[in-house]
This record gives sequence, structure tokens and C-alpha cells, in this order.
Amino acid sequence: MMMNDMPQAVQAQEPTQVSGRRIGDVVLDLQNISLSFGGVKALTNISFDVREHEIRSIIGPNGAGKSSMLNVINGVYHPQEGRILFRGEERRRMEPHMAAAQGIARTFQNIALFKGMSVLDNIMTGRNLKMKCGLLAHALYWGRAQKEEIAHRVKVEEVIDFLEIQDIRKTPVGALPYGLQKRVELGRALAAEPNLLLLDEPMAGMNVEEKQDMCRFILDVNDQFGTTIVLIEHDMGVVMDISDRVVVLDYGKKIGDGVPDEVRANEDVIRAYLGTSH
Amino acid sequence: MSDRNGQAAHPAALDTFPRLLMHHAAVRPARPAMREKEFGIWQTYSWAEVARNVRAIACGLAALGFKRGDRLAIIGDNRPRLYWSVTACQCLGGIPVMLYQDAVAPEMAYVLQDAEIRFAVVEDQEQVDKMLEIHPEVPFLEHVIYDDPRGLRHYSQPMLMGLDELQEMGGIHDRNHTDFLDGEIDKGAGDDISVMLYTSGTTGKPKGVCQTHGAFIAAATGAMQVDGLTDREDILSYLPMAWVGDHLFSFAQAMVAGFTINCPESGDTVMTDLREIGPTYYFAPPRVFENLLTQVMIRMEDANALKRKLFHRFLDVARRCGADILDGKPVSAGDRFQYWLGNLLVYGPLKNVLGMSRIRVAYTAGAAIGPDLFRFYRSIGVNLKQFYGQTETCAYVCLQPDGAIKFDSVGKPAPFVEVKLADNGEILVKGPMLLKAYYKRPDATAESINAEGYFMTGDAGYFDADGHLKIIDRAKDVGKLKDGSMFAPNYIENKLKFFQHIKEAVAFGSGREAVTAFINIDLEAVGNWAERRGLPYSGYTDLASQPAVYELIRDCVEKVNADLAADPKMSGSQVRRFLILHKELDADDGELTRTRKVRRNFIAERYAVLIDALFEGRPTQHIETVVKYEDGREGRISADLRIEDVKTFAPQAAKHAA
Amino acid sequence: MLYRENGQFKTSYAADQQIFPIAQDRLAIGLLLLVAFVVMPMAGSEYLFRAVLIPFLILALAALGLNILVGYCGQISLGTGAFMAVGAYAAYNFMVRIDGMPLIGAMLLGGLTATVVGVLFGVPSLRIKGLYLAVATLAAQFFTDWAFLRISWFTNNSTSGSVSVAGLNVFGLPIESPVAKYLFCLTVVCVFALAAKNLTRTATGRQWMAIRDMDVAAAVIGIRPVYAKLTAFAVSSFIVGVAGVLWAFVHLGAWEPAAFSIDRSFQLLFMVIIGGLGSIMGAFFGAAFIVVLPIILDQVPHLLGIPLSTATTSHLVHMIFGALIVFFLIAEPHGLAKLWSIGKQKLRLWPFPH
Amino acid sequence: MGFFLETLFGGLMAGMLYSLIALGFVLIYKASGVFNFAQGAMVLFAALAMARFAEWIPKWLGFDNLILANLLAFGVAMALMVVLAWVIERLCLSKLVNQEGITLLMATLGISYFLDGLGQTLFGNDIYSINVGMPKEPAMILEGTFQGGLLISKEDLVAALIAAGLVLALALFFQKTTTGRALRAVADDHQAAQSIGIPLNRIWVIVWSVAGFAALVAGIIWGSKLGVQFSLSLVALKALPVVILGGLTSVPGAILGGLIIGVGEKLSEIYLGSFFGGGIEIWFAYVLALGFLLVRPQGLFGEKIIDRV
Repeated sequence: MMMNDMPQAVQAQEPTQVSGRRIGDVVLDLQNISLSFGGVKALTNISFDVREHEIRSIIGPNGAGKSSMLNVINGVYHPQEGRILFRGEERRRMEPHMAAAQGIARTFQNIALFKGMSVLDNIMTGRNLKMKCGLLAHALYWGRAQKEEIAHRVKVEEVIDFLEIQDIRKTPVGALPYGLQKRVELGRALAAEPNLLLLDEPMAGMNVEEKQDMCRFILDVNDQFGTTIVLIEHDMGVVMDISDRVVVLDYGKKIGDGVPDEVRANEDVIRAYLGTSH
Repeated sequence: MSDRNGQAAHPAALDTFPRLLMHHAAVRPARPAMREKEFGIWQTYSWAEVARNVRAIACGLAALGFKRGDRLAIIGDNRPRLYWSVTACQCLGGIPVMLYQDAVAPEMAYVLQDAEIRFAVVEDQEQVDKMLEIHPEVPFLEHVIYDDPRGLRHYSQPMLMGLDELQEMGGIHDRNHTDFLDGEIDKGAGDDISVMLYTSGTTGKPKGVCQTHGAFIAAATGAMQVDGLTDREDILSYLPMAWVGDHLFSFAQAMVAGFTINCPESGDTVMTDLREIGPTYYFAPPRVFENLLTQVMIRMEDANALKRKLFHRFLDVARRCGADILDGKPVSAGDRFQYWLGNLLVYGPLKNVLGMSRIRVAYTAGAAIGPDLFRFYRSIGVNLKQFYGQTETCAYVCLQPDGAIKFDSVGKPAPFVEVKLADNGEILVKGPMLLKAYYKRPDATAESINAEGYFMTGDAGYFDADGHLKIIDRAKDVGKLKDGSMFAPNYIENKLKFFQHIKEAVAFGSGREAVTAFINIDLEAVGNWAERRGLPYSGYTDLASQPAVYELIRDCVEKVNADLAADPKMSGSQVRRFLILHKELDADDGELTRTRKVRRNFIAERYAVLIDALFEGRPTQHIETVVKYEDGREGRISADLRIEDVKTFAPQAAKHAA
Repeated sequence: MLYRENGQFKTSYAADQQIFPIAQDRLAIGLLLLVAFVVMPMAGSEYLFRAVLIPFLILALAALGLNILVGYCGQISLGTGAFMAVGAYAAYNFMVRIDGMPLIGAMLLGGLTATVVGVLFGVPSLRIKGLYLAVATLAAQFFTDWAFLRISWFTNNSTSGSVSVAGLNVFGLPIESPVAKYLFCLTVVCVFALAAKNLTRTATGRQWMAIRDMDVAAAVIGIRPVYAKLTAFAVSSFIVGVAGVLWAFVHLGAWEPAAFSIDRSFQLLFMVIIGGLGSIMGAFFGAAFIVVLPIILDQVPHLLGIPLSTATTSHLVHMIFGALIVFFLIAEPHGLAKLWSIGKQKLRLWPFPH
Repeated sequence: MGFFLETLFGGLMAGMLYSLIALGFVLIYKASGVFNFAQGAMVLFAALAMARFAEWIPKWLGFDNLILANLLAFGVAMALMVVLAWVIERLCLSKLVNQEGITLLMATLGISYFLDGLGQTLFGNDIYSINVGMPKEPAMILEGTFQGGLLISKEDLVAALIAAGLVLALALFFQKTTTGRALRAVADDHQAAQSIGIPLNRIWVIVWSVAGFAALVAGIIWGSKLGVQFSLSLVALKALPVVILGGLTSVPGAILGGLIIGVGEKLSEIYLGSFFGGGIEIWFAYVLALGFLLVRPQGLFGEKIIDRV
């Protein structure tokens, strides 16, 4: 929030870790967010912002409110207090599908794929917002509807190629191992061509090799498509490696915010992490 | 475009690959020249499109300063644009040099230095990284052009360029100098070097084999004639581009016959892609066929009892009459009906699952193929054949003609090829497909081509009564017994090794009265066999010394003897005595090379006592051997080895006995 | 075993996305259609048409409609009979109140009316899920049962809601003989089956399935739950409504509300479960099973000389259906259609087991 | 006024019976997450067993004592319901653990069909009577308060009292006994309950047996009033809106919901029915419940449903 007032010159000094990537203005500004469930406070007075093209990580011990934060951002939960500014405009009472329409896509901590569908169809759902044909056209599957299906299939195949999952495109997602399911879920989010991508523990439960692949994909997405990424991740090595800025939550409160080195040196953060079994 | 093609389409002028390409683009512009599974479907490129793309790449290379005679390194999987780069390079009178894509950077450095590479077209980031790594050692490397830009966005080295960009550049160049490329193609001659293929060579550094357009076109034309290939064939290109086999089948023959080559989506999808394409023309080294068969048998293990019974029942039928039916030999009506039924229930579906339903001709080469393996494919109706050749002969010397397949021969000399045997049995060949020279190695060239212009293959062999060539051994290994009969250790050892129970065999006999052999049993196969019989054993040494195992192996050796006896040239070298070694031959102990070839002389020295015992007719021999364990410690194994005699067969009577 | 797929590679997405990508399947479907359209009309007996084929086709259509709602969109409905009734009575009203209303017109208008009612009762699905929704659809069932019995305007003032139609024709061709009725139903069913398949393989179907599989994730990638659920209700009710028209007009000729009672609703749900949730083909399997099983149970004991009373047979049918429902839900929730596709997969991989 | 009160009483008494059946639903739903559509079929099955055994047992054993016959028949019918509970648990529920609610609902639909068929195959499909000595004549009460007094069916009154007693007993059983507490633990969290050593399978058998007991009582009451016939199994459909109204997981909800529906149904039939042409009883309860659902999806006393992501 404070960053908004800073002159251009200061912004230009923002650290950019990957060459060629330009971190831009604030796209998402969360101000004094509080969220509670029937008296239980999940988030208390949290403020932070996300800048265009950056990788912004949210870390914190289990139950710190990280996932709740993502749910607030894309409209699954509605905070009782606080303001959310997306591209400078304040949002009120936003439903998840409206957030999607504004270009926010996400993955889930527990895989939320459509189990009864193939990999291809799952990723195709990511194109949903961009498909314009109506019911009748679909029923006829003639001309426009078919053209549209094919045009979007082309886009989806690019995602499949990008994520290197060609050999499983027609497999039902339920039959895939965990690591691949995570990849498919990322694919579904990518197919929406989001400008803000929320990733909820994309590397949880993966082996080292799968983690490396996923890391590479995240960096590539950020780099090639300029997608802004908000990332929740437990693996500190990964977070510190690939994040531009990190915000730290503990018991629903913000206890640290800054570039990885700052966060690493932050006393509160160290205490929070030593206090728990990490 | 068509005008230009019209020029090139003149029949008399089809003596270089660029002219062939332009010819196809004019004659069958819309026919598919290439397909590549990408983005989920088979993206198809017609001959006209290929020609257009090749022009663009060629002009792009020219614009970068590629000159006639320059070498172009091409590194990557079987991708259409890499094949196009081969032709593009040829258009400019350059010499494409394909490298094995999985080679590590230092190995590549040698070839790049040897061939003085200035230009390289590579597939992706992985290869680009290798090029950048070895660039300091290869200072003349000026341009690295990559096909797939993925991950290369932030590479700022000026030497790098994307193929897209190159093609764009080429398009502009082509528009500005409309006659340039046709002029370059016109300058080409059939006698120009069309490609350089590096042979690993058993000794020394790899040598670049220079082949001309004429050589490969001749080889391709001959093969086409033998098998009646048309422009309707489909072939799957999945073997390394740097291998002569791929260059002949996926490049030269496709260019000559005008058929379609199909590139799989990725290494993981080859089997699926094979099923989808269902090639009509197929080429694979023996190990591919062997792995397939193993998989078939393993997968059938899981099938229910009824299916398994059906499967084996009909495989028996196929074994009995399948190959004969394929060869068009007379077969009884009853067998024909059973085979037809088997085809409906087993062979047909099996071929469908393996992607072999549409195969008209399949070839294998590169190593000896076991007769059982070979017979299996033929019996289920896959027209699998062998050929024989080397990099130096465009992989083209002998082919098995349809209808006259002998499992242990490599067929008859191919069209345009003259084969003769030297006095020592070495196979000498002559023909239009011979190499022009080894690159920058006149000494090696002179050594391998004799005064009459015959290429010396280094292989020993002989023609049987029907004129089929049999390869028996490397010429330098072939010796004579005391009585003067021929002794080809490799030949005998291979025959022994085709039995699943025998893992390794070493035959001795040069200069001796008779042939004897060391045997290594296959622990897994024999172990299984023992378990099924309830034979207890504690390990390799114990198992190897069991009388029952000796029985088993003796049986195998006797079968080999019967086989040898049937062959007039070989009947003298039947195995008289053998022993089963107390330990497995091991590369760590220096007994095998790293590629698991027997180091004959080393073994002969190390086990001299055993050899003496074999030839002296002793019934047992004590031996103590030092071995190295995996952790580097040394240990000793000692054993009293039994030596057994084997029945031999009289040369002509053998047929009755067997 | 019968499949030879080598060489059937796809060079375009249109070819890759066709309904039957395998040539042998296309051939089989072609043969099936040939038999259905040409051979059956020549060979079938009147009994076969009246008692087996026509009910089978119409119930399959209704099950198809229900399957879109239950199988594809995951919204349960226990009121399918109600929507059939709405279709039937609406079409009846259009026929008797508008002069010269053609059969096809009345049928489509009947379907549209069912759509409106279906969407109306589907609105609760936006707030409530699962069990609660089942109750809402039951409400529709009881309400329509009552409405067509008690509100005489709907039945053109006939007593006890029983009405009849006669002299049906399509473009001047009379739909009177069993063969004509059969062919008419067959054509309608084929058209709707194709349309339903098209819907389920495009964005619309993916939206439904996404809502079914994980509604929160669906909303997060931009699927509007309202739109997806209501379209499922609309399409489902439309097809069910049309099936109702066919059932009343073509199969029964004269009918009363009891023809569309809650038993009908359950019967259709059973077809969908046994046939296969989320499968177009499943609707056909389920309908065939449920139409044919009672006939077999009726005939076989007779043939074997074991006399079974009609009541016993009907109880037996109840027990078998009940047991099968439980069996399928436990062993194969995707029903006969899944068994079929497993069998097909086995044939494709034959002789290998997997 | 007197007529209104008569109607009100009639409604309350019918409502008590609805509560009884609704309680069966709630018990099973709480303990196993199953919305038991077969509750109606269980009522029919139990009533058939009761009616037929009361007829058969004296014949088999050769005595003629109505009370003894009824007692024996009750015992046999109850035993049958326990066996049924056990079989259902064994063959069906234990194999559908952790399935979605809809799947379980459809499974109970299947069970319902099966029971309908089985019951009628075993016990016949005519109309049978149950005679447990319910008073048949009506009674006049509060003659002093109102002119002409209130005419009330004694049978209904007795039935309502029995039902009320049973409802109370079950509610207590659920709240106070160890088994009841175990049931509630299971309802809250299957896995947690299992991990602290509550045997899930046995609990389910108990719950289904208790529901069978409720069904048997309801069957006897209804059967003695209307005769035992197939339509009895449709009674459960009437109790459905009760559960929705009261909340699927709430015992007090089931009681209150039953009374509301019972009264509402009767009153609406009398006072609104004429506007609609009569017979609105059948759907009124549903529309009432449905309207309620839209305002408060979890029902009167149900727990709030929160979507966790």
C-alpha cells in the first residue's frame, strides 16, 4: 500500500532476479483484511500488495491463514473487513467466477481436478471463459461451435506441450499419480491465460525431481507469459529461490514482508518458525 | 515455384537429394512427405511444403554465410526441421554431419573439431547448452541454430539463432535472389559428398565416412527394387539420425521413393505413435524386436488361463506353418484354416497392439538376431527380414529376398552390389554405394579399400549352396583347426548364446585338434528352471556345478553341434568338450569389455589351466580365481569344475540325427 | 480383438474429436442404424414394436434427459415423471387449443414448457444440494400429479385427467401403424441422442461435469454455477418433456396422470444408474435392461413350465431391480456403459489383459 | 373455533406419526450420513410381517389368544428388522463407506425397491389388517368449553400418545445412553470415532435396528388404522418434508417439523384446499418445506453447511 505513493524512480530499483523481466505497478492491493468463521478469526488486519509480473510468496506455519488469503483474493471467501483493490478498482462481494473473468486463476492445496474427465477436458475447462458459443450451437456441433472447440484445443495443446504431458492427454485424471495431477491442475489454470495466478502449495508431496520440474514451469510461466504469481509454499529453499517478495503470516497476522533476504533476517519470522516444528 | 520445380523435375537430373526433393514437390506436391505428432495430432507436411521450408532454411544458411563444402552439424531427435536442414545443407553443396543427440558434450567436441564445424542446427536448449559448453574448444563454431526456442529467451550469445528467424531470413533472401538457390542446386552433382556419418570404430577415434549422393541414391533405389516400395509407404522415424540405418530408411529411401516419414511426439510416446501410424515399412535393430517379444510374453503372463492357452495354442500353429505361409510355400488346408483362425484371434490383434498390422516389409540389422526371435515375427505374419551392411556401404550389401528367407543368412547380394570372398574368408564388396573416403584420413581410406576397389568389411563369411551370404565372425578372429577345417569362434558362441539358458560362451580351437568351450549359464533363466524342478541351489557357483544343469547345457551344445554338422563348412568345428565356469564373466574382472564383448585373449590367459584340462581330456579341474566385488574388495573363488564330453555328429548323417 | 487401429492416425483436430474416432466403431454404428432403420421395420412383429421397441426408445430418451442432469451435472432428480407429464399435457393443450398445430410443433412446445417448469424447479439447486434437492424435485412430482388431476383446465375439462389424441401425422404421413410409430420415435431419439452427445462433448458438457466433479474449482476457473446448473435442468427437462409427449401421444394414445407417477420417476432413475451415470449410451443400455427384464421374467418361467403369477413376477422384478441398483452402485457406479467400455478396451488390447 | 381446534388436534396427532417416521430418517442420517429412502419400505415390511405373523403364529402353534399372538408377532417382526439391519449393513453400507450422499440415497432407493418386492413375495400382496385392540370409536372432549364439544378419534389419540412416548424415548436414548453418545460421535466424524475404538459396523446395525423398531411401531399404528397394504410405503414420502423442515441432523427438529407439517397439512386442506380444487395435502408439505429451504437451507435446527476449500 505504501508502495503506491513511491515515485517511479524507486520502483525501478526493485530487485529483479530473472533478467529481462520487468516488475511493474501494483495490480492487487489488500488493505486491512479480516476474515472470521463464526467467531474464529482466520485473518486479522492483513495488508499487502502484489506487483505486476512478480512472484509473490505467502509463507507461514500450518494454520497461519495462507489458503484463506488466496480464497479471499479469488472470491471464495468474503472478508468481513478491509478493502481489496484489483487494478486500482475496489471489489465488493466478488464471486469466484467473476474473479476468473478478471484474469485470476488458481490451483488448490488439495488437488481439485474434475475426476471424471480426461486431462484434455480438464484443461479445456480452463478455456471456458473465452468460449462464446451457446447451447444451441453446441448441440448442433456444426460450423462455429466446432471451429471454436478446435481453436481452443489448439491453445490447450500448447499448454500440454508446455507442461510436457503429451503422453497422458487422454488419460482420466483420476488414474494419474499425484505429481502429474498437480501438473494438470496447473495446466488448467494456465489455459485460462491468467494475468494473476494463485498457486496453493504446488509442490506439496512431490519428490525432488518433480519439484524441480514444477519450479521450472513456474519460472517459465512468469518469464514467458509475464504472469503475476502469488505462491504458497512450504519448501523454504524454493520460496527463497524464486520469489521476488515474501509475506509471512502467523496465526492470521502478518509478521513479515519484503524481499527474501529481508524476510530471512526478520526476528519475528525466525521466532515463528523456530516456535513451530519446521 | 512450379517453374523451378519443373526444371529440377527433369528425369535425368535426379542424381542429388535436393533435385529429388524438387522433383517430388513438382510431381506429388500434395502427398504427405512428413508427419510429426505434435500438439496431439499428426501435423502433416506435403512435399511442396517441405520443399518450401527447405528452400527457406537453405537460403537462411546462405545468408548467414554458409559456403559450398561447409559442414553443418545436426543434433537432435527425429524432428522434421532437422531432416529439412539436412536437405537444405545439401542444396547449398554443404555436408550435413549428424551427431548422436545423447552424446555428452566432450564427445561432441571431437566430431565438431574433426569436421571443422562452423554451423550447427540443434534441437533444443539441452543441445544449445552443450554447444555453449564446448565452444571454447571449437573456436570455429560460428552459428548455432535451434529448432525449439523453449527456455532460450534469455540466452544472449550472438552465435545463437532460432530456426524460425533463420527461415524468415531465408525467405527474404530467396525473394531478393530468386535464382540463387536453384543455381546452387544446379551446381550439385551426384558425385558430391551428400553426408558424413561418423563410425564409432572398435579401435581409435571415430572416423567420418563421406558418402556421395550417388551412393545413397543407389542404395535406396536397390532396396526399393527388391521390396517394391512405392510412395504410399509409411515409416516411423525414431532411431538416431546419426545412424546410417536411419539415414538410409528415413532419409534416402523416403527421398527416392517419395514415401512418408513419421516422427513420434516424444521418446515416451513411441509405442503409442507406432500403434497409431501403423507403418507399412519398418526398421529396427534386433534388440527392439527382442524387447517387444519379452514384453509380449510378460504381458501375457497376466492374462487369464483361457487366454493364455489360446495364445500358446495358436503360437504353436504359427510356429508350425506361419513362416511357410508367409513365404508362399505349400501348406495343408487344415493348417491354413487353423492359421486363419489364429490370425483372427491372436496374431491379428497382437500385431494391432504392437503397431505391426500394416507392415509389408520390416528389416533388422546391426547385430545377430536369434532364430527363435526371427521366426516368431515371421510366423505371426510380419515380413521381417535381415540385411547386412556397414556405414561405409550405406548400410547396404545383402538383403533377404521375399520368399527365400533363411534364418541364419543375411540374404543375397543386393542390386548393383558385387560381393566376393577373400582367401581368408573376408567379405569384400564393390558397388556404387561405397564410401568416397574417410574424412581427412587418406591412410584409413587406403587401408580399407584394396587395389581392385573392393571395400574390406572385416567380416568373414561364405555363400551357401543357394547363394545366400552367411556372416560367421570378424575376419581376424577366424582360425583353423589342426585338420584345416574352419573355426569361427563368434559363430559358435552366438549359436550357443541364442539358448536362453546360456548367457556367455567362449570357444577355443584355433590350432588345436578340436573345439572346446567355456559356458556361463544365465542365472535367472536356469535359476527359474531349477526352481520349477525343485532343485535347491545356493548361488551361481553351486548351480553351475549341478549335474542336472550340465545335462541341460549339454543338450544345448549337442543341438548346436547338430546344427553345425548340417553345414558343410562348419561341420568340422563341432564342440567336443565343455565346462561351465564357476563364476560369471565380468567386466570388472577384465573378462568382458564394457559393451559386454568377450575378451578372448585375456580369458585364455587367465584360465589357461582350464583350457589345458579341456584339451587334455581330464574329467575335472581345480581352479581358484581372484574376483573383485562391487565394493572394490577382492576375494577368491575356488571350485572343482567338471568337464563333459559332447556327442558330435557326422557331417552328412547329421540331418537324420537331428 | 476385432479392432485394427494401425494407420488410423488423426491429422486434424476435427478428426480427433469426432464422436467415434475408431473406424471399426463407425462401421458398427452404421450397421446398427441400418438394422434399426431398415431391417427392423421389415422383420419386426407388431408385438415387438408395441411392447418392446417403442417403450424402449421413448424411455431411453427420457433416461437420456435425466442422465444429463444426474449423470453429467450431478444434480439429483426424483421428479422426472413430472416433467414428462408437463411435456405430455402441454403438448396436448397446444394440440387441442391451437388449430392445425402439427405434431412436431406440439412436441417441441411441450418440451419447451417442460423446460420452463424444469428450470423453475431447478432454481432451488442454486441454494441447496444433494438430498435437499432430491426433495425439491419430489415436490415437483407431487405438485404435477395433483395439478393434472385436479385442475381441469389442463385436461380440457376431462374427468380424472384422462385425455387422448388420435390421427397423428408428420408432414402428412400418418403415425398410426406400429412401424410408423417406431420409425418416428427412432428418428426423434437419434436426433436427440446426437444433440445430447454434442452438448456433452463441448464446453457446455464440460461445464456440467465440472460442476458435478468439484463445484468450487469449477467456479474458480470461471464457470458460473447458476448458468451450468440451469442449463442442465433446461436441457434435461426439454428432452424429458419430449419423451413425455412421445410416451403419451405415440405409445399410449390415451393417458391419465398416473402414467407419469413417482414410479415412473424412480424407474427412469434406475435406468440411469444401471445403464451408466454420465453416458449417453448408458441411457440406452438402462432402458433396454429395464424394458426387457420384466418381459423375460414373464416369458421364461412360462417356457420352462413354472407358472408364476403376474404379481409374483412384478415383485421379483422389484427385487431384482433393487438388488441390481445396490450392486451397481457398489461394484460399478458407471453401470452397464462402463462395463461396455471396459469390454471394448479389452478388445482393443486383446490378447493382452491390460 | 371448535372446528379449527378439531382440525388442529387432528393435525397434531398425524404430525406425531410423521415425527416418528422422521425420527427414523434422522437417526440413520446422523449415524451414517445415509438419507434412508427405504424407511417407507421398512414400515411396509414391518407392518406386513406383524400382520401376517399375528395371523400365522396362532395357526402354527394352535392357540387363540389375540394378545399373545400380537406379542409373538411383534417379537418375530422385530427380530426380522434386526436381521434386516444386519444384512443391509453387511451387504450394502459397509461397501459404500465414504461415498457421496447422492450415491447412498440411490442405494437406499434400491433397498426400498428390494424390500417392497421381498415383503410382498414373502407375505403376500393383499390388504391385511392389524388388530392390536386400538379403540375405534370417536370421543367427545371439552364439551363444557365449546358448544357441542370437540369430536376426536380415540384411535388417533392413542396412536399419538404412543408415538409421542416413543419419540421421547428415542430422543432420550440418543442423548443419555452410552450407545447414544457413541452414535453421536460416529455422526460427527466417522474416522475419529473409529480411531477411538467405536466399532462403526456395530453402531450402524444398532441404528438401523432402532430405525426398524420405529418403522415397526409406525407400521402397526398406521396399519391398524388403514390396513396393511402397499400404499403404506408411501407414508415415508410424507415424512420427507418433515425432515427437511426440521433439519436432517436434529431430533427436536424432527419432532417439531412433524407437528408443523401435520397441522399445516390439515389446516391448509380445510382452509386453502377449496381454492385449488382439493387434495392439496399431498404437495402442501413439500411446498412448505421447499419454501423454507430457500430461506434457510440447513432447516430449522440443522447445522450450518460451510464449504471448506
